[in-house]
Amino acid sequence: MIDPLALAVALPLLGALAITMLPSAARTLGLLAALATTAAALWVTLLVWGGGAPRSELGGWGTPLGIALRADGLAAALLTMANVVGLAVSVHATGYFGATAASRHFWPLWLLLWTALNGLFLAADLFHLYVMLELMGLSAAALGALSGTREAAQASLRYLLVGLLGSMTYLLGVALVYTAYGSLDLALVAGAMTPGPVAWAAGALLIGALLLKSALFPMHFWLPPAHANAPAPVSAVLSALVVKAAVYLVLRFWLELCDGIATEAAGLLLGMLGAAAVLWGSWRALRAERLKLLAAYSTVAQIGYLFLFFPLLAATPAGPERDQLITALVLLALTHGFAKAGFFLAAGLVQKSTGHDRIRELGGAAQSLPAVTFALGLAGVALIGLPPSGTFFAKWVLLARAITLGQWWWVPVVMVGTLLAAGYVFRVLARAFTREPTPRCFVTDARTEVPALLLAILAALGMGLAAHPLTVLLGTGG
Amino acid sequence: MNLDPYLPLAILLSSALPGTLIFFLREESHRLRTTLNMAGALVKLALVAWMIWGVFHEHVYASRLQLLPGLDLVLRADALAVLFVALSTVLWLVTTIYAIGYLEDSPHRSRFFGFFSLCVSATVGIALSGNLLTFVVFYEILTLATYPLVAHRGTPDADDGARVYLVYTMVGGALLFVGAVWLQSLVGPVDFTQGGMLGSAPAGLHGQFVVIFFVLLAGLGVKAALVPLHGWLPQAMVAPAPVSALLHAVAVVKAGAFGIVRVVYDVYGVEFAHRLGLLTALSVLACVTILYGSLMALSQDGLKKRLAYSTVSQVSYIALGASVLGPIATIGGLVHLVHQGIMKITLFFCAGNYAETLGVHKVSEMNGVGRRMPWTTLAFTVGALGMIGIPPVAGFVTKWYLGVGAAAAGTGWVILVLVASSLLNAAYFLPILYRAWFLPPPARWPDEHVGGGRPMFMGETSPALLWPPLVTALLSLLAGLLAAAPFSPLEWATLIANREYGR
Amino acid sequence: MKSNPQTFLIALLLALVGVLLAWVFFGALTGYQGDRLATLALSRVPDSGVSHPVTSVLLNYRAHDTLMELAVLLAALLGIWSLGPAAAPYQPASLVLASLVGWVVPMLILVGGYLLWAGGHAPGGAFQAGALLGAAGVTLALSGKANAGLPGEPGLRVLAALGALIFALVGLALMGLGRGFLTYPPAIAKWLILLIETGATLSIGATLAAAFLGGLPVACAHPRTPFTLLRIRIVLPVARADTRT
Amino acid sequence: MSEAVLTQILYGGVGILLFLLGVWSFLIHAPLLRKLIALNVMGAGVFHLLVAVAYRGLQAPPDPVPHALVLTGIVVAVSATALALAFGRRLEREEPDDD
Repeated sequence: MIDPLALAVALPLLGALAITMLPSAARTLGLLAALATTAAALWVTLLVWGGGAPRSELGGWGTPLGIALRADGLAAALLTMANVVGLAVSVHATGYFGATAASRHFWPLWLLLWTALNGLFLAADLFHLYVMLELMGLSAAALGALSGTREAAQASLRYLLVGLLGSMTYLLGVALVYTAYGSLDLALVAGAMTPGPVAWAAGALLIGALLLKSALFPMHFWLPPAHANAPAPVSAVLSALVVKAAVYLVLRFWLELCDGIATEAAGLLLGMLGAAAVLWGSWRALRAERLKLLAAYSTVAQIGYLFLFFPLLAATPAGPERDQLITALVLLALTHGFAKAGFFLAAGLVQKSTGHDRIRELGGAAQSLPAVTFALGLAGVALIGLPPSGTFFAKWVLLARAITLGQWWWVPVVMVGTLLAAGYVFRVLARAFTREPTPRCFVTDARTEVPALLLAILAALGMGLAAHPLTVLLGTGG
Repeated sequence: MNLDPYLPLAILLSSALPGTLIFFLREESHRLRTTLNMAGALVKLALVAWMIWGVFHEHVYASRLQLLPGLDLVLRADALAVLFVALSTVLWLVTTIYAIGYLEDSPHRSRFFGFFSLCVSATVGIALSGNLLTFVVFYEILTLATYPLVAHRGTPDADDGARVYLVYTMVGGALLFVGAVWLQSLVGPVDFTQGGMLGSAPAGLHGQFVVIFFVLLAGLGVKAALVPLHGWLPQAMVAPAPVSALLHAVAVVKAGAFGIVRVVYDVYGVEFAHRLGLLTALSVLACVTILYGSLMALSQDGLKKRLAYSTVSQVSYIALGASVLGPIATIGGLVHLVHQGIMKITLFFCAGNYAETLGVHKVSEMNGVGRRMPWTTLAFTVGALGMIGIPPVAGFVTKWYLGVGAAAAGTGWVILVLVASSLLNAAYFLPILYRAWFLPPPARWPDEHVGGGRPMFMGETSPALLWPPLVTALLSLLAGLLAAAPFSPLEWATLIANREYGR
Repeated sequence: MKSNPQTFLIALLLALVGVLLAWVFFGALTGYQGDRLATLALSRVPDSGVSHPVTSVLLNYRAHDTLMELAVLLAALLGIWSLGPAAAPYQPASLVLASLVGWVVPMLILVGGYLLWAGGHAPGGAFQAGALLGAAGVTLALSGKANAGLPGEPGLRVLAALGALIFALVGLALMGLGRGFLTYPPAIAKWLILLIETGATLSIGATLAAAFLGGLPVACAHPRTPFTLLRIRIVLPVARADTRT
Repeated sequence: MSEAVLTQILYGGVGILLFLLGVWSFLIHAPLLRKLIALNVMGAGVFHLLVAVAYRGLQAPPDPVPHALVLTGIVVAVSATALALAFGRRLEREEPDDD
């Protein structure tokens, strides 16, 4: 039987291997692999959508001996977002890198990263997740340095080392789990875990390691330089997907492993760090001189929003309210994924056409590339959280729940963050209204501009209305 | 099959779709752009006519889209919605024609008309919103759609004006958002229902309701330019004339006023709001705004600035009408939604014509414009007299109903405010009319360019610029003269008031 | 490194964490009854196609781990290549060293081959074998061979990808034949594993040697001094104690 | 307490000690090489722990699963170290000769 789960992981790997051997055909093979991978991922999503719970025991041994891949609503949702973004970035990259030397290096590494991402969303085995995390970390760090500047190399090296610190901590957590519960399969471990020092320590090690990788304040210091100095398509992937994958694991561990083990205090701690990230990240984005640095700090802030959900999750018993919170959290993550990817791709095009990305001097460029400016604008709408973007409805649910639980102090945090976001987005957009001559047509280079625009549209218009299908996918219809 | 549920959506899309398409048009494809604009405007007009007929015969036009449990987008057409939809549709048609004439071969027209159409779509969305969530959604979209129009010129002061506008509206939007979320977390989804939906809530919540009311009011007051939240309005005057016309007559300020009406009547319910003592607070705010706006207008020499402050003052008549208990005042407030619209848009069209044709921007430069541009000045005169409240122009009807309503509600002091503001209106409009008609014109106008070889109409200015003000001026006359005719704004407002007060 | 309150605090914190971890580990160890996966893993060895349990885990029970780990190895190599050309070769070895190398390298390769074969039933297998091949390459590089005995770029690329490629193709082929991904038929499991391990050995050996060269073999002007790396400093917020001067 | 458990605790404890020493010098020392060594020491610590868990006394054969995990972990650690060193060389190539 053909197994879409295994394919979603194997196909990008196969593509990477093929390109390693035939670098001259990098672009063609890369695009083929991207299409095939996305198809496999969407196939998985369709199975879940149809009410199925696809699961494949690799090697046929079954747990606990073997490794299993499985997809539920949560996995399918992020898988879909990641692969749609991945496809868009791939199309964009064919134009962005052209046939330069960088492209020969970009394609295989990017496909390996894609392999890791799909693996992280689908793997149900703690140690396998470790291998995937390392694959993600190494390929991401290498990709980040492709812009060739010294700053990029330095930032990526720091990113790599911090990532390794996280992985080692994670591995220690895995070792502890195996010691205490004698298994590595998520479901089995979750079943065996009971509240107590061992469970808390294991949870702390695993989740703590992932917090480092998801750049939650104050462990965000490595992110802005790394994301701002990478080539734009890479920045898009790093900000939209790589960080998300770590957050996704945090959420999964929180909901599955630590169900009934994570205390409200832990949730509150995550929430407070999230709040700090929202305020600090948005503020630094507002002060940023360069467009891509702005985007990077905005990522720090957006990750913060995701963690604001945890104290509410911890305080909400299982039921429709909790389901709705989870839906909103996922909605926010997906919307930010599309928005940030679109924003970075657009920023990269601005940078290419002007040769710099200093916000002060953007005027002309923004004016002469209407499609790119629209991409920035629409993605910006989603980053601010204005309707009809998915962010708006996610924030609505977040605040409504916070008020109902009497945790009203999250309200000012979110509102201040929103206004700061409006500040940094419109700081850029205001540059688009200059007395420059009118551009003749809307799109100048379809291959690079259309993916950015589509991602932005998806974020600003699509995700808001996609909320209901998402509840179906997550099975949280209530 | 029954198309009724799709009608509101169709009305929304009739301007949103052309608008979106226009963005992608090449700058030079002028004819196609105009066709799209006009087609959209006319289709919308037809659909709205159909809807008016339907609503009058008690049809229900409602469509609902669930996003998340408890979060539904609802489009619903009740009498109040239709009043606002009709106003914005008619004025959009007129303004589009005006804008096509006004912006001929100026840069970035695709961008301009694209956002122009989106702006109207957002306004219609606000009008047709069936619950608070939907209202907030379109309220924010309106901000997004209008920002590029204010910033359109790209000059430094356009940049500043746009920034101020953005700061005010963003903060307002945030407050509205918080208020809406808070309210919904207390009582569940807030559907607009005639007679309000909070009256039945447990008394324990009333305290929070009062706070929420002022949070919402602050959010809506920004767009409605309630003092002290009006600061953006005079600044936004840097926008091109058609934009100012639309912002002032229909889109932005009306969205705010309309929102206040919705909150008072269909969320809190006017009696309940009265019991909580909210109406008094609102009428005080409205009166302060009315007087303050008029006073400020007195001292403005810039014509558009003076009109802007006049708007600040006039829009609050709507809030005032909403804040006085009793159907008659309600009628006065609601009908002013329309009357202020048609009169104020006339004045802005004329101001635009003076600036375009003669380069006249200041009141002090207007000596004798009446002889140079009699038709424009005639339209201007009608609008101005209407604002003052002189019969038979529409403005008179408003003030009459407000006054009688106030008397009926036993809040006599409101009448004093009305009289005072009418005197002030006269004080800042009559001098303009005097200059325009009776003072000798200067030797040469500041910057007269006779339309750059455009076809002139009655030796005055291009027809696309002259027809709109004449039409709207005529409308403001008819709205006054035929106030008692069926389907007149007044009749319709009466219909709404009767349904609100359940009579 | 100066000792300042910050570093002292870190030390204290780590000590505390250490005590806690030790205590937790003790609890975990003593709290668990049974022998985890040991019995199960050992009992299934006969069906795994090889007789050495660790190899059964690596190449059969948890084969996907190993496949992805080859991907990690490849990612590292590609990353290294993306960072620039190889450094200049070491100066050619003197006669004595050269003759020694002439002895050592074939020996390494031979032992590597043995370990690969032995892996089926005794400690050993692809990684140990690959490590030895890599060592052979390193020895050659140190003795001044610019390409560490590796083929030119095209061949090297094939070698680097080979292991994962065979692995993935076997997996997909089995899937195509109606078995699960990487689900070997017991009858031919032994041979499939040997095939995969051979490919893996070659890739690992080549990758390690190529990684040691630090780039696609290209002549490069810089003199080679292994110690300059000490100059590169990565400053984390906590390490601000001594940033670069 | 059985001999096996005692051994496990002994080796495991040492593993934890190694891990923390690694963390310590990773956080404290700026030079790349020292950070890399620190990371590898941390890794060694975890591997120690796993091997200790695998131990089941002198009679019973050890649990093969942790051994396999350790082997995989080693290869991954090697790859990461190699890449990091290559980064170091890349930076060194442009290192401004300030010292």
